[in-house]
Amino acid sequence: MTGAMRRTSTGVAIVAELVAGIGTSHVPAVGAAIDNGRQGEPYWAPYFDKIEPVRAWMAEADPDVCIVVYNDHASAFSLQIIPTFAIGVAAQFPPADEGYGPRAVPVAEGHPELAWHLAESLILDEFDMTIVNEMPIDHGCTVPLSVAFGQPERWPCRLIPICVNVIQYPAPTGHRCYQLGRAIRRALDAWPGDERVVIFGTGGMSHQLQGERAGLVNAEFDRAFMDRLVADPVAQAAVGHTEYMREAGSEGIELVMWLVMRGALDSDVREVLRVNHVPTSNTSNGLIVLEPR
Amino acid sequence: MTGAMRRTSTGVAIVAELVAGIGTSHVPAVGAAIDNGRQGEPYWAPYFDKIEPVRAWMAEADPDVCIVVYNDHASAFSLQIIPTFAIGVAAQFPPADEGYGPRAVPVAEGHPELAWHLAESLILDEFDMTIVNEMPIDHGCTVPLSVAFGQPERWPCRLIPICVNVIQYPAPTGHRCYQLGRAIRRALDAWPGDERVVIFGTGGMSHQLQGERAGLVNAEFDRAFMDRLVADPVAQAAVGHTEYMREAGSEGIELVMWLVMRGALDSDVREVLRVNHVPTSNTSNGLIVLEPR
Amino acid sequence: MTRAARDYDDIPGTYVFDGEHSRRGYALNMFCMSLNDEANRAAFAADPEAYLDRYALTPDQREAVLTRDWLGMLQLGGNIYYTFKLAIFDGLTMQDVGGAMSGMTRDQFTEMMVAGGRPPDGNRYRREWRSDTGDDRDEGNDRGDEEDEHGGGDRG
Amino acid sequence: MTRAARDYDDIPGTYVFDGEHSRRGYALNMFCMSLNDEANRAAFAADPEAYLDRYALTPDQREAVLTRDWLGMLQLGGNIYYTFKLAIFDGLTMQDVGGAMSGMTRDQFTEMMVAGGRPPDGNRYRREWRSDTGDDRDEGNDRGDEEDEHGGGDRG
Ligand SMILES: [Fe+3]
Ligand SMILES: [Fe+3]
Repeated sequence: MTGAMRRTSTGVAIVAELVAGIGTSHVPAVGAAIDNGRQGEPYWAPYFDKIEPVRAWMAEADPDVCIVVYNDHASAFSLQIIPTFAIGVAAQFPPADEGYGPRAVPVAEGHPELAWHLAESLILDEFDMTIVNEMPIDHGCTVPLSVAFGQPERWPCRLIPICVNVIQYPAPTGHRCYQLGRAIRRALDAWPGDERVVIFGTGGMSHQLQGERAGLVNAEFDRAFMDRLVADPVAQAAVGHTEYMREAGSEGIELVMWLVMRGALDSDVREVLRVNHVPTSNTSNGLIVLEPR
Repeated sequence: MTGAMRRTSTGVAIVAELVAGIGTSHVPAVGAAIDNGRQGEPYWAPYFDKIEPVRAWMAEADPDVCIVVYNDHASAFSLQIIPTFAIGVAAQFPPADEGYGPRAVPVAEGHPELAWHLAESLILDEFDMTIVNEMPIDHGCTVPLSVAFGQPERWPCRLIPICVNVIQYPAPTGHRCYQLGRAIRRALDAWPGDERVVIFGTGGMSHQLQGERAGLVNAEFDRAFMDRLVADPVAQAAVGHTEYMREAGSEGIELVMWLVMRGALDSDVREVLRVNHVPTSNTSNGLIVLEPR
Repeated sequence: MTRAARDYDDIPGTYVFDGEHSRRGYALNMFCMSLNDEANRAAFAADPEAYLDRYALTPDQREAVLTRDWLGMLQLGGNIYYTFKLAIFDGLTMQDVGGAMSGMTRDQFTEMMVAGGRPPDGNRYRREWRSDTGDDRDEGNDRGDEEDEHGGGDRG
Repeated sequence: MTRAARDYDDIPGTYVFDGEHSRRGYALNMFCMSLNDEANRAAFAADPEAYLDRYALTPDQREAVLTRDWLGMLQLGGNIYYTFKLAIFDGLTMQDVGGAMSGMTRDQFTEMMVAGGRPPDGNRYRREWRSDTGDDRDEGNDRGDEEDEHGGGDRG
């Protein structure tokens, strides 16, 4: 488990290694199905069968740190203060009470040194981060961990949560999210540690939870999004909010967070795994694993 | 009191008029001197004499809205959550209790419509604003209002507070602050109202409150800063944090907030008034009024 | 100031949570969020009216909360992530609430989702809803005229 | 991880509140900020030791608070905007605290300020303090060796 070697003017330096990027939905019902032992039920079994290879891939990848880009859903942040981009620098992140009591998942261990390095680098790189020292993590963060790691006693890696506002209009643009990913990569490339890092972009895929149009799913949009995410992320990053909302549902805007993940990878990536499943709860559920080439 | 006329392809539109930019220190002791009726004392009289023309200029300018760019000093925001750029969209902003009980100044009336317009515009313009719906305002905001307006029963204009983190290293770069100002201007130029707006950049000038080097003042730096702010703000915006801290004291970094104000003005400005006074409390106190040409 | 038109205004059956919407719903949403807290849930359960007095809801918002008018709450400034806290409090699921907002039973809604969800075709523009059926189902998200437009049949 | 060198490390007598410093001082600064609240000020006044138990200070930080070691608080992760809340609580001014941190009386410090403040010349680099006087006054901000270096005379 050593980091990447980077050739510098004075020789070779150890830097963090970005092992992979994962795009995944973060549907709360998936977390509830896991927590309540319903993974074998007819409604859920087909979905959990599909993600089995992802868990096998993760066990193999064995990252030291996961950077999880997600949105808080009225758990850590209220409307009183709405950060566009927030980064958690705490030593621990407890699961949030979202109204049911907290999920019975482990408290996540943070990586304050690397998180502060990211925060400082990103701000000097002209991203206007909000630095957060205490925050619970809600399903947006814990469900991707459950999808990736199942139900361990302790999460097998450290966590750096990055929250993106996608509830209060306007979310940051897809372009800005993609650029944030690139800046995260620059920061990782300057980190003198040997951590193996996986970055998650979460949310989506197409879904609309609200209004008379609730239940909208656009599988074709989702497929095209994944295709472009792999092959032409810059084009996908140019898509505006209204197109997401119209085509992928009002909550489909969460997909901009996958662009942060994509921006952190090299321009050329290898698609390792892809899962599509409709529905989990009211959502088109998708997952993709990308490795730098 | 009408806004500016802007020629568009379909004719002439009314937009907000940016009347002036003001750079000013926000020393708490100045607020205390006003609140406690000590303006005539030998220590204070020379300073308050110098700002008399500023108050006369403000009475003449009579803005509808003041955008005050300042930093919160452990009043509204703690280390729990540290926004780089926050904008207050509330209807009212009460004075904060900073440890003495709140200052006896009016509750400031906000301008939620324009503040939300700014927030939405800035985020779509790729500034990662934190939107704040409830916040008290501390001396960083109330002292500039007192300097400009004295002790009225009600503040004579509405307030949009914009908070910049300059306490937790790193503050946003001078360049980023300048660009934020330019984006604020673009947003004002797209606002279909006729408000007359003054923007304040506050903090500084040279001072160091902490450590064995407490009391540092660099009057030459302050003069050069003002000169470049007027004539070559792009060059001033390129100055890095360490130079501010070394030359203008660790708290002199607050001067980056003047660059937000400067960015909002036209590239060519007229210097209307300038005040320098050393000291107020432990700070080199400066004030400048700039009008677009 | 009148709010300028937005290019998302013509998405049917959708309440974009922009600044105007957020301002209107601030107290309503903050009430809903308070239900994250166990002690607050107990207080709300014990005396809903008294608990609601802690928040500056409009009479319409208060009524919508008390009658569990899920669509009405959205129309009065609610955001689904916040109002769903109240559904959690009631032991409801997203299918219950999705159905209630779109004029279906929970089972109908679940069936629609399992069959692939509500299709995008015919659901992109307000004019599609109008011309489709001859009725004005799209007025539910006309912010200026919110009364009695909650209806609308199964469009799955 | 060892913290990489920063270009501001050679500014003398200055504690840059970067991430490392902020992490060390989190509980200390949050304690200080709590004094913004009237009820907390009363509780702290009534029983300082019991009030401090609410915050996870290190023994050194606790001692620095109780002895009002203003420079020590900075060296242990304090930030002046936070620690000054404690000075406000004590009825002190920035001149009291500025003097205490730089080895002067309040009146000496005020006099220095009225005379134009501490000049930048000779105060930009740690090496200037060393070569200036032959002593090691600059070690006060050597983060690795914080003991007993608070001293330093009137450098106004
Ligand atoms: Fe989500
Ligand atoms: Fe300040």
